[in-house]
Amino acid sequence: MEKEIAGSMSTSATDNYLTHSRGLKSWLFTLDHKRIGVMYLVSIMTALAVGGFLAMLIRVELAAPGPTIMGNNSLLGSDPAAGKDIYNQIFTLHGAVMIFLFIIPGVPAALGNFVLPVMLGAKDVAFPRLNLVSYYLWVIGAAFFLLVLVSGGLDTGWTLYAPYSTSTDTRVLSAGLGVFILGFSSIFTGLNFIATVHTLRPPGMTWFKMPLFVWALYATAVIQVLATPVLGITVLLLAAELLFKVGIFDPALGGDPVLFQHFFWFYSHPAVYIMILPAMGIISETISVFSRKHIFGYKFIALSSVAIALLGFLVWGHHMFISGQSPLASMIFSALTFSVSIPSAIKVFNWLATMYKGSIQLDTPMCYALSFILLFGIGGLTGLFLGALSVDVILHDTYFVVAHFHYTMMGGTLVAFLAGLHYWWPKITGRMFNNRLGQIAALMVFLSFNLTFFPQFLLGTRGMPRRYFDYSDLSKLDSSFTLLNLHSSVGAFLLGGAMVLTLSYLVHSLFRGRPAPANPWGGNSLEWHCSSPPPHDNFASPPAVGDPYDFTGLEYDPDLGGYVPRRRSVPAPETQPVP
Amino acid sequence: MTAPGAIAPTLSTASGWLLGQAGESFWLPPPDSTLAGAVDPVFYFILWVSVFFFGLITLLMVLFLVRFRRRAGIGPTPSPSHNTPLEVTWSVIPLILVILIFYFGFTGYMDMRVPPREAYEIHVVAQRWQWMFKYPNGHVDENLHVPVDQAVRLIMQSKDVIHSLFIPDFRVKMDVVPGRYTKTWFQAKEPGQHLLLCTEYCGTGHSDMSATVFVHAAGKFEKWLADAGKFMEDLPPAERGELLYRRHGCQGCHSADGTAKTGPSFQGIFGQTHAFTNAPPTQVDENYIRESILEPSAKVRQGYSDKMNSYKGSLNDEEIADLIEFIKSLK
Amino acid sequence: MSEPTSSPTQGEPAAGRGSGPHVVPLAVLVAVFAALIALTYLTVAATHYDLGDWNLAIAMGIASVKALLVALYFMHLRYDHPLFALIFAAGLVFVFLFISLTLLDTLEYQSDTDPWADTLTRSGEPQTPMPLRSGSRTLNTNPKRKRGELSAG
Amino acid sequence: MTDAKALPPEEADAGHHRFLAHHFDSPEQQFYTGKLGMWLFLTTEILFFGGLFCAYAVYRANHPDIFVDGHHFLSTALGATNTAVLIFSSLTMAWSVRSAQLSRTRGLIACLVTTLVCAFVFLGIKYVEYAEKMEHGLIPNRIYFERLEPRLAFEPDEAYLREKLSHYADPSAAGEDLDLRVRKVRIFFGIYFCMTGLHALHVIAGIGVILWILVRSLKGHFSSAYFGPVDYVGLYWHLVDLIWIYLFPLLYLIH
Repeated sequence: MEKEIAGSMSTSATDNYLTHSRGLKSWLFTLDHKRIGVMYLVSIMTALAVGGFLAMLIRVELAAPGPTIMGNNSLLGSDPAAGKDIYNQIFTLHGAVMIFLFIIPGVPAALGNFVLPVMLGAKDVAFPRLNLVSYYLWVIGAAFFLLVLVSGGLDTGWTLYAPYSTSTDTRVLSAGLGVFILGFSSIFTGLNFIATVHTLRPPGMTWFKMPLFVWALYATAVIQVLATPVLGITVLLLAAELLFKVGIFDPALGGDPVLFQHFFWFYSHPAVYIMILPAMGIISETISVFSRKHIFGYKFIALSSVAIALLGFLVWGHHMFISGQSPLASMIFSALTFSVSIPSAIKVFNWLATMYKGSIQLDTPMCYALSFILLFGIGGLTGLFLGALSVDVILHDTYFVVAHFHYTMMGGTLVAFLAGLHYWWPKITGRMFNNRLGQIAALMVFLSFNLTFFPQFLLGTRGMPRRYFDYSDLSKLDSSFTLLNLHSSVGAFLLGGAMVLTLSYLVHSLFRGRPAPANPWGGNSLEWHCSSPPPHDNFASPPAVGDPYDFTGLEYDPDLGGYVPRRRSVPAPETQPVP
Repeated sequence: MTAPGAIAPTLSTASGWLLGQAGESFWLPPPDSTLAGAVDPVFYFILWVSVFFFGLITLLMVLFLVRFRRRAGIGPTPSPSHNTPLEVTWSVIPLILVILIFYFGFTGYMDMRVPPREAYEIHVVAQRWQWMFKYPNGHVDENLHVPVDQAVRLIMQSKDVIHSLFIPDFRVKMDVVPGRYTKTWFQAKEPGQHLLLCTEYCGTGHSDMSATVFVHAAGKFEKWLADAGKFMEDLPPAERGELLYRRHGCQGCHSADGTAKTGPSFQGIFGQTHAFTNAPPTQVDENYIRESILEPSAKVRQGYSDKMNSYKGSLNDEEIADLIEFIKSLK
Repeated sequence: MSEPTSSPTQGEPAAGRGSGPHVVPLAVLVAVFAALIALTYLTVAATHYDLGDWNLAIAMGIASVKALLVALYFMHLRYDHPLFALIFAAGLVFVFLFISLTLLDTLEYQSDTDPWADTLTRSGEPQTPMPLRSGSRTLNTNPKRKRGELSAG
Repeated sequence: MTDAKALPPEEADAGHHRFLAHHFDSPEQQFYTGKLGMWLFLTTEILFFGGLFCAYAVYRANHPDIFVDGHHFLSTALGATNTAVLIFSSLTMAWSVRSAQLSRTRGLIACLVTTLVCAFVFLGIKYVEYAEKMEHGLIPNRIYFERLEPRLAFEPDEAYLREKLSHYADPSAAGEDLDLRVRKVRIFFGIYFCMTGLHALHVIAGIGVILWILVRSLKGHFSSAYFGPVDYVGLYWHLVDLIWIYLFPLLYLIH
């Protein structure tokens, strides 16, 4: 590998990480963080497509009360009981695929892997081999999920609650093994990022000169390293329970099902911040760049990421207010839960303050960033309902919760992922996508997302429990349940359409897109200082480090279609392109 | 970008209003128990706080987008990139609000968890996928009957996996956990009927696991309970068996019409000979049915798994005889 | 080893603090080993005395002293960059939080649980475990549902 | 690369060029990064075992009697011997790091071999303990398949448990009958098997990595200029020791 790299070093100046070496093997065994990032990107987007397809099936089933496509045909269950089992397996796999295969690795392992070392000015991550191992662990974990899918499914819900999971006939053991392996994939990514940030910063790159995306990834990595092992031991104990009935969670043997929930949420609540923190990092980057303004309150944003990461460990019990947890513990967890809302609020206000007196251009990444603020705003504010003890009693395990976490996970993380994907797309592929189509798709995503999930808040407050195959009992009393569900299903299809549109113009840009300039958006963090796509080693010599949010040294070059360093040293008003 | 930001949620909300649900109960179901007082005001307080802040965020965003959109020849205006008093302000105001929310939520929650001393006790047994309500006189019912204006305390247990008892109109929800007792309480305000649902995912029939709550007018509840105790004596055995079949949740797994569910259907089963995974082929007769009810794992039918709970202690000999008559009657 | 010269990151040394990796003297290693063996003997000996709750506290105290010795000397924490000790401590702090909050909750609701009770296992049916307000007859009777009557009432 | 001045030039040179990865500027940076990575990994291990300790704490706090009953079935002598063996192996491991730092290859090899021997002795004693329990079904003793997935049979010999427990007074004040104690003590063996089994797996993994650095030492890879892997493996091995230091009193020494 090393020799091969050394041999091809002497190619032309257009040499980049994509053209650096050729052939399938040069990709599959690559140690280059950029190529691993691209492999992750392709893989997790495949997982997103699978999870999205399953979501469509769920929404079709729920479009009307009673069996619609499941339980009345030979393909998806010939009788209602079979249809219900299939529905249960589909929502389980939708959750498991989206969470373990897409959202958790989504931003850190795919975009983070590509961008973090370049942003820092490093040649690679600290442990390139471990990075590749972590990718293949993801692949093996995904293979286990596939095995589950073809060999009997899984119907426990992604939460794997005992004792249901120890009494079902479906493939809990294989799924558990998959989750265990994916957990280690995530741990290794986190470990790698922490070590990279600590040791591979070039001279001048002090902690408070790091871009906020790096801060967010660092905080995420801390959670990955500290929380994910508990997921490992949880599924291991679940496996022990299944394998030889050890009796830790099974009440029939003296175990305690509520203990399982403590174990599960000790990981899975911090995991929520694994999903959302890197997304917030992307938003901090894009808001600042597209407003041409220095990010407001840099230190507050940076430190609030760390605060969220640490406080996030202390709130897991808010998933258990009505699960038999003691009122004392519920009180403690509720109080701590509200403390996490403060750093999140700080971030939102700082983003808005960044836009103040800026020069805002609504390119596609900015469109996504703004919809992130609104959608995450709704997601965060509805979290207040669920954190308040008495209100949680009626909302727990209803569609209100479903809507809440889709607003944060999907309206938050997925939308930010799309913002980041579009923002770094020219850097990753070296091609520009069609900005107009991008803006249209972003608008479609925003509108259809709200159409899909806002009705679910109402379904929830009015009493529709989650994980319901059939809501006939409810719709008989109140026809609005049918109408709201139908809204949601229509929205889901529009959302699916927007995603297909996004995929098609992005793929189109790979072949027909205009070659990207080094700095199409005018960012000042280090990844915009190297060519698009970056060369194999990122930087020949350690780059000069400045303030990543100081844009005064850049000006737009219409010939190039991108930003270049300002030629005169005298500060002059920036001339901006009219969108 | 901005207009949709404001319009989309409004559209959704508007469509909700158009469903004829406008008025007091647009968000929440009718407040039919005294516990609504612990929930609804907190809910609306948070709702208005949220609406205010969401409106503020949207307003500022739209304002900045219009005012500071990129125009040729005009760059960003220099302004400070940090302001500590401002940061402290927008940290402290939300902090005060969330402390208030926590306090309201907490006090309401304590009201919901602590029943008054003089509460009427009903035992609830949950199993896949059936609720059973046991009354002090020993009567067992598949629906929940309660007196109006009287605190009712539910003591709940599960025979298999975790379930959750949810009565939206009463603002009551509590998980039913195997291996322990969980408790909740409520006091209904008006006579009437309400829906009771399961909100903890419990498998195939999760969405079917509902029951009806009947709130009896003052004085009627006692009469109902006394009648309930006598009703069955007058029925022929097969009909008694059918009632037991429904009440003890048999129909959750065993159909009476030939459909295979989690367990074999009862239709025509009597007199047939079946193969077992752990026993020689046996004819379905009285002894076999009795054994299957009391020790389900002794003979596990081919093609089905060993999932049934034992009914030892919950069905007496006469009741088993009634059930056998019922199964015989299903030709 | 010599002084590290051009540290690539400011503020964070490339190799430990001060001069290169510290070599622990053999005498220190052997002394730590002897102490560990002595403490093992002590902890076994302590179980011969009935000290009530103190038995567990003493056993855990001795184990923690042993763990500290291993971490400080065998694992070089005493000589290495404090960041490593911080990482190690962070792990311990979160384990402590996990155990203490979980324990706090499970102890609190313990009185409601009844594991091992035959009444709650698969092999038996729950048998009205708590005293009911009125007498309990085992008669299972019930009228057909009378929705009409209820809505009227 | 001025850091090489205290070393014999050829050794320092070899260290730099053979084992310095392309993205590091200096061996110090590489060593520090590796050690940081190792400490992060050890932290994940602590959290990983932390889950088991949590399960242990919850059960012991809620059912102390089970643990008193259960510990009668373990041999304190064997446990203490294993503790001593592991502590000794930790000493030799620390010593091997010292030898590598001082470029004493023969000492390094001798220490690593001793550590390996200790690891095998530990597993041997563990095997003796397990074999005795397997005989009575106190820990899983057989694999079978159910619905094509493997299962382990964990069927304690109740007659044996009853016979042994009848010699000891009921540790809970409740005066429970022997049958209930027999059923309850099962959970002790479940936890015992999970904790010591997972620890034993870590010992086996430790043997693997020690073998790997032993092979590399035989090839003469390590010297004062490059000894990172020995140090990292040493840290891992000490953590395995450290966990056992807690497991021993928690499982064997219950009063």
